[in-house]
Amino acid sequence: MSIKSEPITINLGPQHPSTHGVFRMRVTFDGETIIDVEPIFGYLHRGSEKLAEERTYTQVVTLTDRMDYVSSMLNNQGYILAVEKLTNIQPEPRGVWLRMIASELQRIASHLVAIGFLIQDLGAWGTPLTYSMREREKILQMFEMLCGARITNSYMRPGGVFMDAPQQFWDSLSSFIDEFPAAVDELERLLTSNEIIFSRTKGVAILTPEQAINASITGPILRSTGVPWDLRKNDPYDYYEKVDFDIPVHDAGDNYSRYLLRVQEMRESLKIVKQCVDFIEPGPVRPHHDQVPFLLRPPKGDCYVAIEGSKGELGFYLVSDGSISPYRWHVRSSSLINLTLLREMLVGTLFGDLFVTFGGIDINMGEVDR
Amino acid sequence: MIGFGLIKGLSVTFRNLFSPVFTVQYPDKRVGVFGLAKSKNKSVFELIKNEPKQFLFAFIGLAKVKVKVEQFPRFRGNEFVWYDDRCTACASCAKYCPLGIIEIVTHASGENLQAGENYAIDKFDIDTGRCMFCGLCVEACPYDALHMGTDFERGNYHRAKLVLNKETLISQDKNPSSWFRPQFEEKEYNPWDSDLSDYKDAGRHEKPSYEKIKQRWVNKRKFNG
Amino acid sequence: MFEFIYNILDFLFDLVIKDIKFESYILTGLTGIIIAFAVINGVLGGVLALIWGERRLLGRFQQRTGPNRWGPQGILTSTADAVKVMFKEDIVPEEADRYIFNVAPLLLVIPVFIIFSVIPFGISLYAVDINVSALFILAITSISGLSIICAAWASANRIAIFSALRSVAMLISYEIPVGLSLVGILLICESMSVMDIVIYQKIPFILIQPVAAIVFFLGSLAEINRTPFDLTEAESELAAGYQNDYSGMKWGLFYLGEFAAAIAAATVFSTLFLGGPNGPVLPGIFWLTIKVVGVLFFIIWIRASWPRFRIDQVLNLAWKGLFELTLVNIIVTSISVIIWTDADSNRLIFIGLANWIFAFPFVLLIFKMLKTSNYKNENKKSISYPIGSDNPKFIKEKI
Amino acid sequence: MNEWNGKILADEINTHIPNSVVSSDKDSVNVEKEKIYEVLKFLKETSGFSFDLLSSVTAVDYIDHFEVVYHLKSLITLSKATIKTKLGFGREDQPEIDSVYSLWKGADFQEREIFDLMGIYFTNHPNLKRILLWDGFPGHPLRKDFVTNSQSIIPSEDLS
Repeated sequence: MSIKSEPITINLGPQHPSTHGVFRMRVTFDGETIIDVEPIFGYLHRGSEKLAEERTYTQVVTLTDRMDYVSSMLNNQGYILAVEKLTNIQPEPRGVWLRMIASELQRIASHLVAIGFLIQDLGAWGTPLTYSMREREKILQMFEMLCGARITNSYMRPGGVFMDAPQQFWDSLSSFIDEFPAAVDELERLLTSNEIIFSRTKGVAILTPEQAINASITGPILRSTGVPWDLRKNDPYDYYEKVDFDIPVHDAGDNYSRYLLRVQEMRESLKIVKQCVDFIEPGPVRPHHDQVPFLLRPPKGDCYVAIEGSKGELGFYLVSDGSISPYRWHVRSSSLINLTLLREMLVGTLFGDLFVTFGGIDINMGEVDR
Repeated sequence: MIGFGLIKGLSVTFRNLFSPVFTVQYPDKRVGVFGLAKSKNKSVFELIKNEPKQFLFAFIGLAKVKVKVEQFPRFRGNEFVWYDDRCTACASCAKYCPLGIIEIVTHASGENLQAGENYAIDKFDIDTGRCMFCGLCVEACPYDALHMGTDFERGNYHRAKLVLNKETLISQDKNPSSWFRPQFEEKEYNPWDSDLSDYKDAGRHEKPSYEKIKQRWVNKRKFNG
Repeated sequence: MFEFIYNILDFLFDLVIKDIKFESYILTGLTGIIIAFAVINGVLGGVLALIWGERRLLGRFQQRTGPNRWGPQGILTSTADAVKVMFKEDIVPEEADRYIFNVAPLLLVIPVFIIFSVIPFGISLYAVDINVSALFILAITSISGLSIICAAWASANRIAIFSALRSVAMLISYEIPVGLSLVGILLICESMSVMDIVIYQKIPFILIQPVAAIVFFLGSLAEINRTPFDLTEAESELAAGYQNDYSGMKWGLFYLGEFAAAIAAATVFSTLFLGGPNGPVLPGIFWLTIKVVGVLFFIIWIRASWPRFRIDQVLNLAWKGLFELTLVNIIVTSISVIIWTDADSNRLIFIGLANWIFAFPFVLLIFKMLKTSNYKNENKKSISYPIGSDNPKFIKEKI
Repeated sequence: MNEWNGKILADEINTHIPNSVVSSDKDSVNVEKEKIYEVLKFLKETSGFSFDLLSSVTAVDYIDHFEVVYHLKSLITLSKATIKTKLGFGREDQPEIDSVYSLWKGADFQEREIFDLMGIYFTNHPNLKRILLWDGFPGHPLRKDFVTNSQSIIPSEDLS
């Protein structure tokens, strides 16, 4: 027996509790089954790329903070690497180590947000979210010690970081390194073997590696399909060659593996932070401003630098015409491009899977719209 | 076994039921009898004896205590600290501001005709309503005249009132943050205890040697020379 | 309780006037009003306390404080909320069906209060004793589905329709296992009156009918739309579900109805399976309150810990899991009831043992069957993409 | 990961697809606009190159012409390369170029973004419409001749 049914179209967003910002989807349902999804965005478009054309190279750092506002240290890092490559600045070693510590801590914070909101979208009433926010709070406090701001850090400068870390930071970092594994264990005890999470995320929104690579999807989503592709290993920048870490890989390509991968990546990031603290040596954190002036004038040319952001390949394309401000600044935002296959992932699944998949992709509207 | 994961989850939340609260109540928090006594630096008996009304309030859970949010010396906050004695009106801060919100009007004073001292400031406005507290102006200031503030409670009903003008900047309390001021951090400076109303205490007041300038960029913690 | 109040009123009436024509009718009516007033206000107070308690407990589960501003320990928070809700603007959407839109909240609230009429708060403390009160409870709870679909249809909102259809699907599915789970108890007690069941419960039925208790508990969670079955108001999917377009006191009534339903479900569960007002030393009403609070604590605890199911899993659980479990329970219980017919004190123990031995393993079996294939937790290293398998051409040339 | 020297890559491309390379330098290869699809298809599908990941597509406005830049990566050969192409000389109103959507799906949103902000039309793109700005936005803001006038950027009506 079959029942004749009619498709129903629902507009989800821009104001919706779990679209992670001002994202809008026009979804067509047949009963509870999704038959079409059309993502619409641009509600948070601020024209960062145009703004950068009127700013000096150092001032653009403040714009990068506001792109992906849950991983601004990583944005800083990517942009600064691009400027350094364009201008041929040799960064100071201590500055680079501090940069790596900050960006790995930020990666942990970003993954905590991703996991917390993924489980929130699954319907757990805030408990995993508050537990992950509790840990993130410690990281944000360390950032406040480091650079006076919690979210819009503007910590890095061409050639290193703006100021050395205070003693307070090292103390709380060492206690964080000691305490964090236990917190992740607690989160995992609560979530990883939970049968409800398990049955809702396993086998949902499966991507194959070929599909993912063809759609330029990178980061944890690509790694969850079984491709060990991590720019920190495959195209090392800063001092990632010197530290020892693993790339967690899953081959299921579903929401559960995306969740589990992020948990494992947090542990790996902590491992990197630990090694950085061991490797770091006293010295200047930034070249003297005889070598790197406030107003940088890079030679004519262009460069593209990509780093492994918390959501995938975060690329910065800079074109210089020899003046004090970039001629063109383009951001290859991983959040935007990871959404390419949203329709393919969602069609055929149920309403309940929609926001879970969405949380599993882990986008940030600030970076999607820029 | 099925359900084991669910039961494990229940055990985690149950354990956290008895663990301490990690959130912060702001701007004040409710306290009990012991909390109130502790905040007043008295024993509970003294409290009963001296302030029975307060004690009763605390007993039924109605007493409030002001809370100071934990901040760190580098906090980039509102209430910019500016020393007009230090300022030479070079307008580096205005040039460095990404948003162009610092407005400086000067005129040649005709006095003190050494370099950097012959300008008088007519106007020094910071439009904090549009400020994003990146701290680049402070980084640019060559004479340590401008500092980030440490306050953040500057909510207002009018945008015009958010503009810090010269008079406000001179008259307001001076609790500068140590953002980009390594000389403060050397002295284990704490913005909320120290008094820095005198410009001589804030920053360098003699021409620094090259070594000193170099140290400004250099790590102090583990630096061995 | 009825006779007690009736007699007092009769006495008072006799003091003032004598020989009224319809004295017995007036007295009956007045007595009913007094009892209804007491019960409804008790439940309303309970709802306020529950809202506060739930928010506070959830806060503690999440290492937060929870509401603590209004009154000592924030106990007046829900009162303040209630006052706020009353004074809020009442918006009716333009395309809404006004009449049904206004009636729907009432349809949710009234049946919940009716349930309390048959609950015995003490051994002789009850409003009415219907001889089919177990059936009555089942029948009355189903009305809430009507209210939800009325609200959704009247507000002309697609998201609300989704929510209502989910709710109805769940209600229809879970009515059957919930109804059938009571059959075992009815077989043992040979009565459909809740009063008889309570009196018969020397040992709480949760120990004698474990399978029925599990099914009934999960079923009532589904019927009151609580985690993990809160699909009607799945906040992350449907925003507020069927009450999306409601505001002001109408929304307040939905809120009230939901929490009253939670109290009702907890009360029914503790009456039928935890022995109700039975207990040593203290009067019955205390025991009932303690049991209800315990069940509510468990419900809140679940809410703090678990995510929600998907709609297909919810329906699968009802039809492929709980329904079979109730059938097994009925078979085992009826056989054991036939074997141990004499009403001696050991009868309940034997029936309980039979249930634990023959019926309870099926719970594990059914849940095992429902479970999806196990996911390997370890870090798989099987790489399905030929990464780095070829050399770029320029390197070949160099070599 | 190795970076292709632009000169070597240009020779390789030129031997297989004659007259396709305009110029080349150390970092990048400048390709004829008409042959861009052919060249990229060759780079994607030939072993020894196998650029299977389109890292980024972007466009730059050089006032007298536009330049579309493709950053390619190969997971198979672990190498990367930059391909550029110039188009729209003399400020054409609607500069056109072949879309690479059929080669890499990842080009979908990026090409739409370029169309939206830079005004370059991608032929054969299945869904070429504005992505960040609303339909009916006047002009393309990342062009150097775009005038930011507060009047011009008030949305008349959100049509979608």
